[in-house]
Amino acid sequence: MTVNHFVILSALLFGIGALGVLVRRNPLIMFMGIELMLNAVNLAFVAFSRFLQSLDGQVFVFLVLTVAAAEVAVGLAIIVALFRTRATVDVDEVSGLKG
Amino acid sequence: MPIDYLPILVMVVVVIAFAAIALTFSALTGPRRPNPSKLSPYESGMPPFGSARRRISIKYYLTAVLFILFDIEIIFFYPWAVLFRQLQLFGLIEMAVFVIVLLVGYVYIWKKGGFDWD
Amino acid sequence: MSLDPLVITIIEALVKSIVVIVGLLTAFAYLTLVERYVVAKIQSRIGPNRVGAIGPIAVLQPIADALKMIFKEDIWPAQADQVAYTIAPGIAVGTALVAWAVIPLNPSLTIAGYKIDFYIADVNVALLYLLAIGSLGVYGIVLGGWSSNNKYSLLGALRSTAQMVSYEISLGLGLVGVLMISGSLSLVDIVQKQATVWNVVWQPLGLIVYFIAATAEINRLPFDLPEAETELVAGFATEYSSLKWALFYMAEYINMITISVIASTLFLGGYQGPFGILPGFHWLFLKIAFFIFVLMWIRYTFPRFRYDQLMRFGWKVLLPLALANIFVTAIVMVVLGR
Amino acid sequence: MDLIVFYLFATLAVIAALGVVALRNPVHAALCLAVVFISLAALYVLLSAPFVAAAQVMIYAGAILILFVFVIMLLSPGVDQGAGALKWQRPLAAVFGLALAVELILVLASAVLPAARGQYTPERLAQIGDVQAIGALLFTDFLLPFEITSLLLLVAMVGVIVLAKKRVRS
Repeated sequence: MTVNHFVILSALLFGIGALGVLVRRNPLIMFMGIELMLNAVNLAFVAFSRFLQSLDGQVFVFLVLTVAAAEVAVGLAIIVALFRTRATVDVDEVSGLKG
Repeated sequence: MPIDYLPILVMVVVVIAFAAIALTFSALTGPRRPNPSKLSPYESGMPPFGSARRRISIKYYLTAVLFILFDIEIIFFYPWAVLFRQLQLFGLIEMAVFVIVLLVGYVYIWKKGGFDWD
Repeated sequence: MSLDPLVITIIEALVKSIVVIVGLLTAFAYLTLVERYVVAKIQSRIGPNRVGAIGPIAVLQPIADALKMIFKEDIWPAQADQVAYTIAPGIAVGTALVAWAVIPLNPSLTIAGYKIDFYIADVNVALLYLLAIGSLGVYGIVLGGWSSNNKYSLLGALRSTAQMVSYEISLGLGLVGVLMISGSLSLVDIVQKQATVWNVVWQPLGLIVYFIAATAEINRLPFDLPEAETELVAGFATEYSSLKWALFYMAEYINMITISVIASTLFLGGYQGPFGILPGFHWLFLKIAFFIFVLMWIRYTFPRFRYDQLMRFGWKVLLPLALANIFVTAIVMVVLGR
Repeated sequence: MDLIVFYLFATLAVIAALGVVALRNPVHAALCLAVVFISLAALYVLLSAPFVAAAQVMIYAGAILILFVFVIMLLSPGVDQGAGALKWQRPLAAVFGLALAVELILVLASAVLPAARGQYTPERLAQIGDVQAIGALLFTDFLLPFEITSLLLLVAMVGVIVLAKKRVRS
């Protein structure tokens, strides 16, 4: 069990998350892709923290958690507000900036 | 893997096995006599109308959001509580600052009626 | 012949897990019987009397109930989401059982040179583990309600989820006072530190906040709006039948035992009893029985909350109370210089 | 033993992650995401970070994902229809996504990790308790970021109320 195992897994998950954001048109699933990418980064943080024997990486994870929570709260609020004005959840339909 | 956590993994496996056996058993035993009205959604004997997958009130969403934002607090409170004997007054001030900032938000939500279920 | 220590650990955990699960299932079966007798007494009725009134034959009642459950028809609603519909009861009962991995039931014993610990795992994040498992319990209900394709189920599941998450914060914060006193998250440590004085002496408010929040968390009356037989026809479980329904029912009763054992462990000294009489497990059993009796008593004494009252109580009363408890504890500890 | 556990949960995580991207029904995608989160929590335990693991399950699986499920039920009762405006976007996106993963793997796998120089070996962590160790860092060295997270949460609270309460007022 080396750091490479975890780092490669992290890269794979990040790639899959990015793929989800690019491929899907449903903003909720795109958002899930972003969560996947954040988690991949967290995994790398914890892996480096373990193999460098320093706890800074783990503390970062907690800060990332907070940021993710705030981001999800506001991001989903925007999606909900968008849905109320446009009655759609397809991002391609929402191309104009002025709502 | 830290050896302390191995038993938990074992227990999780046992519990999953138990649930799987119970659910399979449930499908195998007992009679099977389906008919359309038995399989339709139960609405106190009336014929069901409309779909059950309807849109729900925004209040549920708001509650879940507020839950997330306050749940983070718990994550920070636990290490603080465990260390409190060492941190003493310094710890108290640190956490007071943290909580006071959040209390501003709490009061704002309260005033805007975010906790009322109308 | 000597075995690898790893193999020994796995076998030991396997045996203990099976013992704990079987024990909990038995406890669940008889708890349903006890509850029916208690409620009959409170309401001046006779209670279950077909299998046999109170006495040796009455112990057969749960077995009769179980057989009935198993041989009922398992109904799959036509428009249900099959995957979610099947796994939801599994998740509900699974999370209820897994929580028991970290709970110490008795002081460690040494028999024939072999040390036996009466817990499955002693980890230093035990309390967070319990909270994390508890927060997963929501999935069983929300998936069960959503997948049934029934309006009552969905409404019940949503109400339940909103209620559980609202009270989860107070539940988590109610325990912080105990942590400040114990300085540890391991339940084994917390119990051992209560050898002389139980935590409830310093944390009476913490216990009250925890117990109210936990009652709401497991959807017991007066917080049983998700099921509310009279308005939501059993809420999230409306469409369920046979063993699947039994699993939900099982989860509910095991959760009752779980919150009682957590309250006993954190606030009433767990297996520690005064005067050194009676072995530890008996004390724990008595404490659990006490909390469960209180739960039943509350259930048949109080009317149900209205939903808006319920949400308002959780956010506007219990949450500030939990925070106040933490800060009062902190100030007292700083002033006393401990 | 460690490797077996690693491969078990790594496989689970990757399969579930693919499920998130591929499944049509948003609730199923959310369930898969829950499996990813829990597998990652198991991997964190493997990395001697049980506190992070518990926080991961509590916040991600127990809170953030519940919110996702609520919003799915709030918005889209149906199934994602898929067909985007531009048909060629999909394969192209797949190519780019895979290229990104390969590139990241190459870069990260070729980088050389400096020798471990921190003081927190897994043994020492187990001895002082990792909640205690992280707390000690969080409330001293990382005090400023910790206090700032409260501001972040405050801003999020205000933002959510402003966005969600708009209709009630007008």
